[in-house]
Amino acid sequence: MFLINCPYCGERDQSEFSAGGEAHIVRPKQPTELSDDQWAEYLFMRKNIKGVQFERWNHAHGCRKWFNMVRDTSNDKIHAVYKIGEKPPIN
Amino acid sequence: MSKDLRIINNRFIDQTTRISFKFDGKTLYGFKGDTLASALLANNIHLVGRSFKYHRPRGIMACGSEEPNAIVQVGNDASMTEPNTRATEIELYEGLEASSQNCWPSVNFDIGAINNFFSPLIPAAFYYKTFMWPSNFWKLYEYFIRKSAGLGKSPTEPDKDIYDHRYLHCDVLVVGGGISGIIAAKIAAKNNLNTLLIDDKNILGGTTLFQENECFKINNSYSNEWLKKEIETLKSLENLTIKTRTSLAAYHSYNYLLARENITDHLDINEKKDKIRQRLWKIRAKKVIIATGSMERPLIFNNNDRPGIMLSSSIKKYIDYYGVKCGQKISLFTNNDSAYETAISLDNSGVNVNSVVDIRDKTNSSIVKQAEKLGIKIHWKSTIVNTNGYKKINSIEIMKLSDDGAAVVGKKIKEQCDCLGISGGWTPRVHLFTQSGGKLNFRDEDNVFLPGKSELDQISIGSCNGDFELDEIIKNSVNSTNKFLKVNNNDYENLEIISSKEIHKKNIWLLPSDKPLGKTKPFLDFQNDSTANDVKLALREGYKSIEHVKRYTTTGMATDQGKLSNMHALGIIAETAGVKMGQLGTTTFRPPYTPLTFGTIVGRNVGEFFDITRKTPMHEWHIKNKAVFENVGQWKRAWYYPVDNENMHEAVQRESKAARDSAGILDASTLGKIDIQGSDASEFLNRVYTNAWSKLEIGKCRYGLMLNEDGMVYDDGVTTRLSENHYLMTTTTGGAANVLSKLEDYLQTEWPELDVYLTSVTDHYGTVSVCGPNSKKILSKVIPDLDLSDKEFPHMSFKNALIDNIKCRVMRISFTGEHSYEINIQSSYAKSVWEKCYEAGKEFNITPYGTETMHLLRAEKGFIIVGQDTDGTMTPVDLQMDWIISKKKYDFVGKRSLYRSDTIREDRKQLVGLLTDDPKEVLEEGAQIVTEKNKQPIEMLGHVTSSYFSPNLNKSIALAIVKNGKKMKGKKLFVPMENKTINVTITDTVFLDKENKRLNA
Amino acid sequence: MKNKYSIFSLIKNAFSYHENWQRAWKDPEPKKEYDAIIIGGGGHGLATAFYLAKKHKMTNIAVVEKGWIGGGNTGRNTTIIRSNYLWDASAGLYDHALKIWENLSQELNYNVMFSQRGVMNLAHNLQDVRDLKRRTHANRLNGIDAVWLNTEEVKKFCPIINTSPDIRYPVLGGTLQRRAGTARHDAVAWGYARGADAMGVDIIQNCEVKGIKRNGNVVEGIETTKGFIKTKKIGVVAAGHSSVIACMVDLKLPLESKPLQALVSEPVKPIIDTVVMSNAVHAYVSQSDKGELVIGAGTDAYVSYTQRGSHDVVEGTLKAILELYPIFSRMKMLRQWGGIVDICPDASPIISKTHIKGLYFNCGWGTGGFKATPGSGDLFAHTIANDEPHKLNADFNINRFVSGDLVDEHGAAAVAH
Amino acid sequence: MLNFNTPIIDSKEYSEIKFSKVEPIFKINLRGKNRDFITKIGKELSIITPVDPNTSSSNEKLNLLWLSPDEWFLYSNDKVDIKDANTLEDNLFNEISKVKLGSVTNVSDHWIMINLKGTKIFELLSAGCPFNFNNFKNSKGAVTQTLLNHIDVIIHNKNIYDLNLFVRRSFSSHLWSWMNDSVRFI
Repeated sequence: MFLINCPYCGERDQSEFSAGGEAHIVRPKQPTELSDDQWAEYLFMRKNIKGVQFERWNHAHGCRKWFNMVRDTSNDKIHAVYKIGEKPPIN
Repeated sequence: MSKDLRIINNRFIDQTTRISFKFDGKTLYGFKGDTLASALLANNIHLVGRSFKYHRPRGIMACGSEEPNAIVQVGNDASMTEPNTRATEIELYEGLEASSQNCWPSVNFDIGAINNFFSPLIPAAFYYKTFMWPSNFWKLYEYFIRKSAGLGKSPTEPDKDIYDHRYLHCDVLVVGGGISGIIAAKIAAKNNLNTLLIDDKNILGGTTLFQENECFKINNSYSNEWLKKEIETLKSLENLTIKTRTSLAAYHSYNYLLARENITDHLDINEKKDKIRQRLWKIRAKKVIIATGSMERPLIFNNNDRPGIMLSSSIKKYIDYYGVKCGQKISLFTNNDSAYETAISLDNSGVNVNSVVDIRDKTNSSIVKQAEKLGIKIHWKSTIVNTNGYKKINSIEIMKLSDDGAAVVGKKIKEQCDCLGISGGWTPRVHLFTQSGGKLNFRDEDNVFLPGKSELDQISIGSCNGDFELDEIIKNSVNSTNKFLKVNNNDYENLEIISSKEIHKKNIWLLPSDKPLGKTKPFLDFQNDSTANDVKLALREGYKSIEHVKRYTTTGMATDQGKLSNMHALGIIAETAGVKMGQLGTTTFRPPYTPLTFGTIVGRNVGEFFDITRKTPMHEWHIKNKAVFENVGQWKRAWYYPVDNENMHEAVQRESKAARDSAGILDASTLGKIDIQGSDASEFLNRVYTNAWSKLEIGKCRYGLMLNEDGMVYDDGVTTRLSENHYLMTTTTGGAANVLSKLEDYLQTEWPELDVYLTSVTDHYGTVSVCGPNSKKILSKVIPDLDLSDKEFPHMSFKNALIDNIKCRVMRISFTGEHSYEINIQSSYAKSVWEKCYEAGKEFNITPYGTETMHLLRAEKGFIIVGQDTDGTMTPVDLQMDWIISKKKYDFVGKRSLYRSDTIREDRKQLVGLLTDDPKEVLEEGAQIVTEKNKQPIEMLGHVTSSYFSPNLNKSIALAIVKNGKKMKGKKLFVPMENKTINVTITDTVFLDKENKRLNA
Repeated sequence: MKNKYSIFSLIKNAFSYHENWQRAWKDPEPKKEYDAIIIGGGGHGLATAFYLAKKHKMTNIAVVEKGWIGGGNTGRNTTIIRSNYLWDASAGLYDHALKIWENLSQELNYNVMFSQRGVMNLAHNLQDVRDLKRRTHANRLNGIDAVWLNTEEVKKFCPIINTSPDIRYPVLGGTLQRRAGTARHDAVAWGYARGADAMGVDIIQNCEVKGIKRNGNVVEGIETTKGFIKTKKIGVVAAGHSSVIACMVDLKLPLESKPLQALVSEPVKPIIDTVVMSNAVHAYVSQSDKGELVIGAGTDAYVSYTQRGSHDVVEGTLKAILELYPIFSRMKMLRQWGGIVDICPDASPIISKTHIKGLYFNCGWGTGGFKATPGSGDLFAHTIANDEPHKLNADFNINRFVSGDLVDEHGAAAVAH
Repeated sequence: MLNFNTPIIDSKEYSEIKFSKVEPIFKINLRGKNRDFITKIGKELSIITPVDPNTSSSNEKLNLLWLSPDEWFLYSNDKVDIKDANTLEDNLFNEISKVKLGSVTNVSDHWIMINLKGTKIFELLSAGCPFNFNNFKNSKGAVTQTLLNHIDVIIHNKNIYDLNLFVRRSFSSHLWSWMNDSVRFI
């Protein structure tokens, strides 16, 4: 069980959180302008990185805030968490 | 018990309290403090089980969790019996009943032993090479294989015991209460760190506790006496919690650890009742100190598995701790110094030690000198080439080793004995360290894997970190702990430590015999019966990687998880393959460290607490009125209300009729309700629903459909505009939580610019839904001062009202097609309002109806239920609900997906109505629909999603999704059942009151 | 040709103390060039190679494996085999596999212990009943054996299930496929490896792929830890690591690799002789021939390549096991482990060409890949050999995620094993 | 007159632990982002709006709990007359929601409040709650939202060994019986 540092509430047990997948996939502002391929890219295609990945988490059973996490998927080490809209502290 | 095997030794067991127990039906006696194993040995019982494959006689070999052989069935009560329990870990208690496993009719005479005779035919993995003919016979072969496999027996009745969980957060967790763990815990606690020390034994101290030997002294007293004082001071420290009988089961990432505390297993049978049997501690530690010690290795030689062959250190513990002699004429076999400690202990206790067989050329460490002084005979540079005795060892055959150790030379000496202690050196218990993801390093001089790099805040100290000598153990434990905790404890400075030093080391993984290897049985994994030959066979056949060898030979996969066998297996693999063990690496140790009872892992999440039960404010009323309940998610919803002996069908027919003919009342409290406020509320709704909301007047309600971004229907419900910037959204019962978090997600991450706030009010309101032609009359009685005229209060609108000056919201909306009202009031008053409506409705025969009737009524009107009539592959267009997709809106969630090449296809599966040719015939929900009779396989056009007998139309009706159904109205199709085919016709989805007259009736 | 395995060969070898068994497969160094290379030495990859050689006579091919063959999900799954899937496409795919399973031991001359002890899926709420009945009917019409059992029949078929109406989510019935069952996972990998090796296929272990060389839009070979290997056709069967390989050619797949955990109990005498699955309460259990209860747990929601999952998942699974089998409370967990499962949004696999010439992907099997091993290998071999999908895997192309023509098995098999 | 029903109808006393059902008090959920909102509720309620995570502020009548950067939870100490409750709710609504400063939502019956007293209450919580109470238990006024026996709860550390626990009404009877079952093993 991870120990996740919610950027708002502090360190909490993983069971209070829910994972939201890859981060920084912005919903297209003008979907109708997109080709089927471009739309599929947004809907389904994922980097699914082995290594340092940027992802979304939600403190579902706490403050209910979504935030971003930098985590190494090859060893589950969490490098950083940051609020939605903030720049990633690492890149 | 046979007296001559007990010596007076009251230090750790209470030889004044006799305890009676049963083994294989025979009543025996032991003392308080004994384990089952020590008590059996005291009764001169070594043979306790049969091996897995060859059913060879096997005896007690060790004294702890590494025991491979002495695994027994405890208890014979169908609900309380426990299979595969280690006799070495069972503390003896009054009333204990245990029996040997995997043997029939008895451990002394076991039919299965015939396998041993056939053993040449059944080498490792033989089963992959045979049982293939005739091809359909595997089922039969398997039946017999399954019968002969397996060890103990599963209980056949539910467990009566209770298990529990506890979360615990500490600064420092110390695992292992041996000398290093005690030192570490003391240092941590004395520095005001909130510390937890756990040990799986019933008392602290580890092996030093009974180490009373001239060669191991601290400040001039025996190491055990020094340690006892340490333990005393430990008990007085306040930041320290000590838990004995608590074993670390799993070490997960982020220093999350699971420990099992045994609370009642050692208690007398009649003291166990109504107590927690085992508690699982879920520990979150800032820092972890592993001090789990090490295990003695066996030696691998021909017939090294006979009862009476034991680990040398275990023989020492049985005599020094339990006061039990494992034999009268004991021989020892070793490649290192520790066997001499055993020899000395035995000698001190007056047990005759035949000799020590030592594979080393000669050594003169102080401990060996002491043994020689005592006149103990030593066979240097020798090995045991064979052992004799079927159910108990009776002699060993000794030969000299060649200089390279690869062969034996000279003549064979036979030596009588009734017990053989073997010592192949020591293996650090690095299991927890590797579980936590740490990497191991290999130390060549004594062939051990040691903790290396770790991502976590942890260290290993003591012999689990490769320190095997008293002075090193203390010195390094202190230094590492100080460094690790960044403290400077000086309690242990200038201790005067005497410790015998091992000078010569020699290791031979597979000891030679005078017979060719093929003719010998040098066992590696005693429980799974895999020998060195099996490992070599695997390598010969190309199963090279450790994991392949392990899986092919099953070495290390028994209930001891290879604690004793892994190192030798690796050694022999490395030797045979000619690689260094360091490069070979090791197999991964997986949790749990020792097998963990399911009940302990589950704790009290059983029965009533298996899952949460959610109840509506009217729940008690439903119970009083005999409602049958349906599980909807975690909710209990009234399903139907049988009167007298009605079955479900009868009840539902009655309820449905009453609702249309006069009045019905439904508990709709479970629907999700979300309070939406903010200046952008309307814009928000425009984005999350498919239809337009900006123009919805204040006080009006509107049905909305919500899609996933993939364009598929996700949820639906009625949303009401309470004021300019204030809406109340309702969702499906099952969807409530997901919809709210999905909406929050969009607000927080995609549209932070929107000024909108969401608050769940699902539980705040109870919802009473009154429907039917008389609903208006009933409501006017309940809320007299509310103008219910169609003009003032038309369909799809809402009013604020007061019932006995409790605020409530009344919506005039309908899921049944009837004239109906929903009263939303604070939950605390909902039951009361429900009763009020029920009273007021009595004169109109108001009838409470449940979810089944609700489903039937809405089906008559062709209203969908998301999740029943949709399955995540249906678009609004597929549902023939094109009308609800706003053409004007530029975008909404899921819109783009509706225009993909597949989603715009004309011939997708679409929602239609179905009528059976025989109006009495009710279709089965889930039944498939085809174009032709009696053909198979055949393309399926779709399936029946909802189906009922409508009492109001007096015929069977159904909703279905059918390929290209839109264009097929009037078409005849077939529903093939197992035994018959039903003729159906595709119709419109609305079966009743197409003109919606009843809404205003 | 390899010596045949049989009771006779066992007897014969017994006389020479089993000193003369042949190697099941050699460990060759890679050649400079192959006609095709399979990346990934799991069951699917080895089966692909086997059928390429056997059916399509492509014997100058290699399987390259980063670690040891069968060490990924093949050696980590709960070995459930069934074909009672909802959609026609899935039913076709999985039943094709099941038919091969039925004679696989003979085809490979390696006993994979395919045991048709039946797989039963339980329903615990009304929607479960609708969904499972829908599946049962669909299976029947697809020619796949499936019967609906009411609660009493469920109890009769597997007496140790707690079918009391008073439990939190009572058993309302179930669907049974008798032809379904389990097999010995390691034997599948080893049997295919031995068979492929016998036809000349090179099985190269401890050989990690570092890159894929392309000329424009055409593959030319792979860079590995054992050097460059030339080839015109590359079949990627890397399961959890598919995205890692795809990344080498800047290809994004609709996959997420998540931890899936499983566990076994200590071995006991036979107590359950079938496979019971319950999606609603997340309990999947069977008993191995060795006597261990084999229990499949769920997946975690996050991406991870660590082969470890969270304890809550294991606790949740055993909670469900004890709800349905209260008699197992005193059984002990012997071992728990995790695999990395690559999951598609529609819970169906991808067996497909890509826009890159000569590059093929077989992935997205999620939690249910083992049962498909022989069929997957056969169809993927066909796709590679003909540069054209077989009709049975035509629907499982990558393009479905663009068109929206998904094979959505979520309703039917959210956590199927 | 409508009568009042609550799913938890009794109080339970054990050695060193006491659970009490609580008189109907009123509870309001407040949401808003900007400064004006924060100052406005402070003014309306004559209470300092807690802006630090996991904290609260109280006066003799009211408690205001931080739930998230844009969400607060207000509850009264004692039973409040329904009329006063309505007026207070309406005032807040008009002063905040109407003027687009944020949202004001009555959640009096959404949450059930259970009071826990006694020196063993944290052991009870640790039987089903992953939250680390080591510091929490000594800091008066601390607030946490977490899980207890898999159920969402808000816990307000009113006083030393005196907690107010809030649970959604539909979950409350289940949690209540779990708590009473758990006490047996403390």
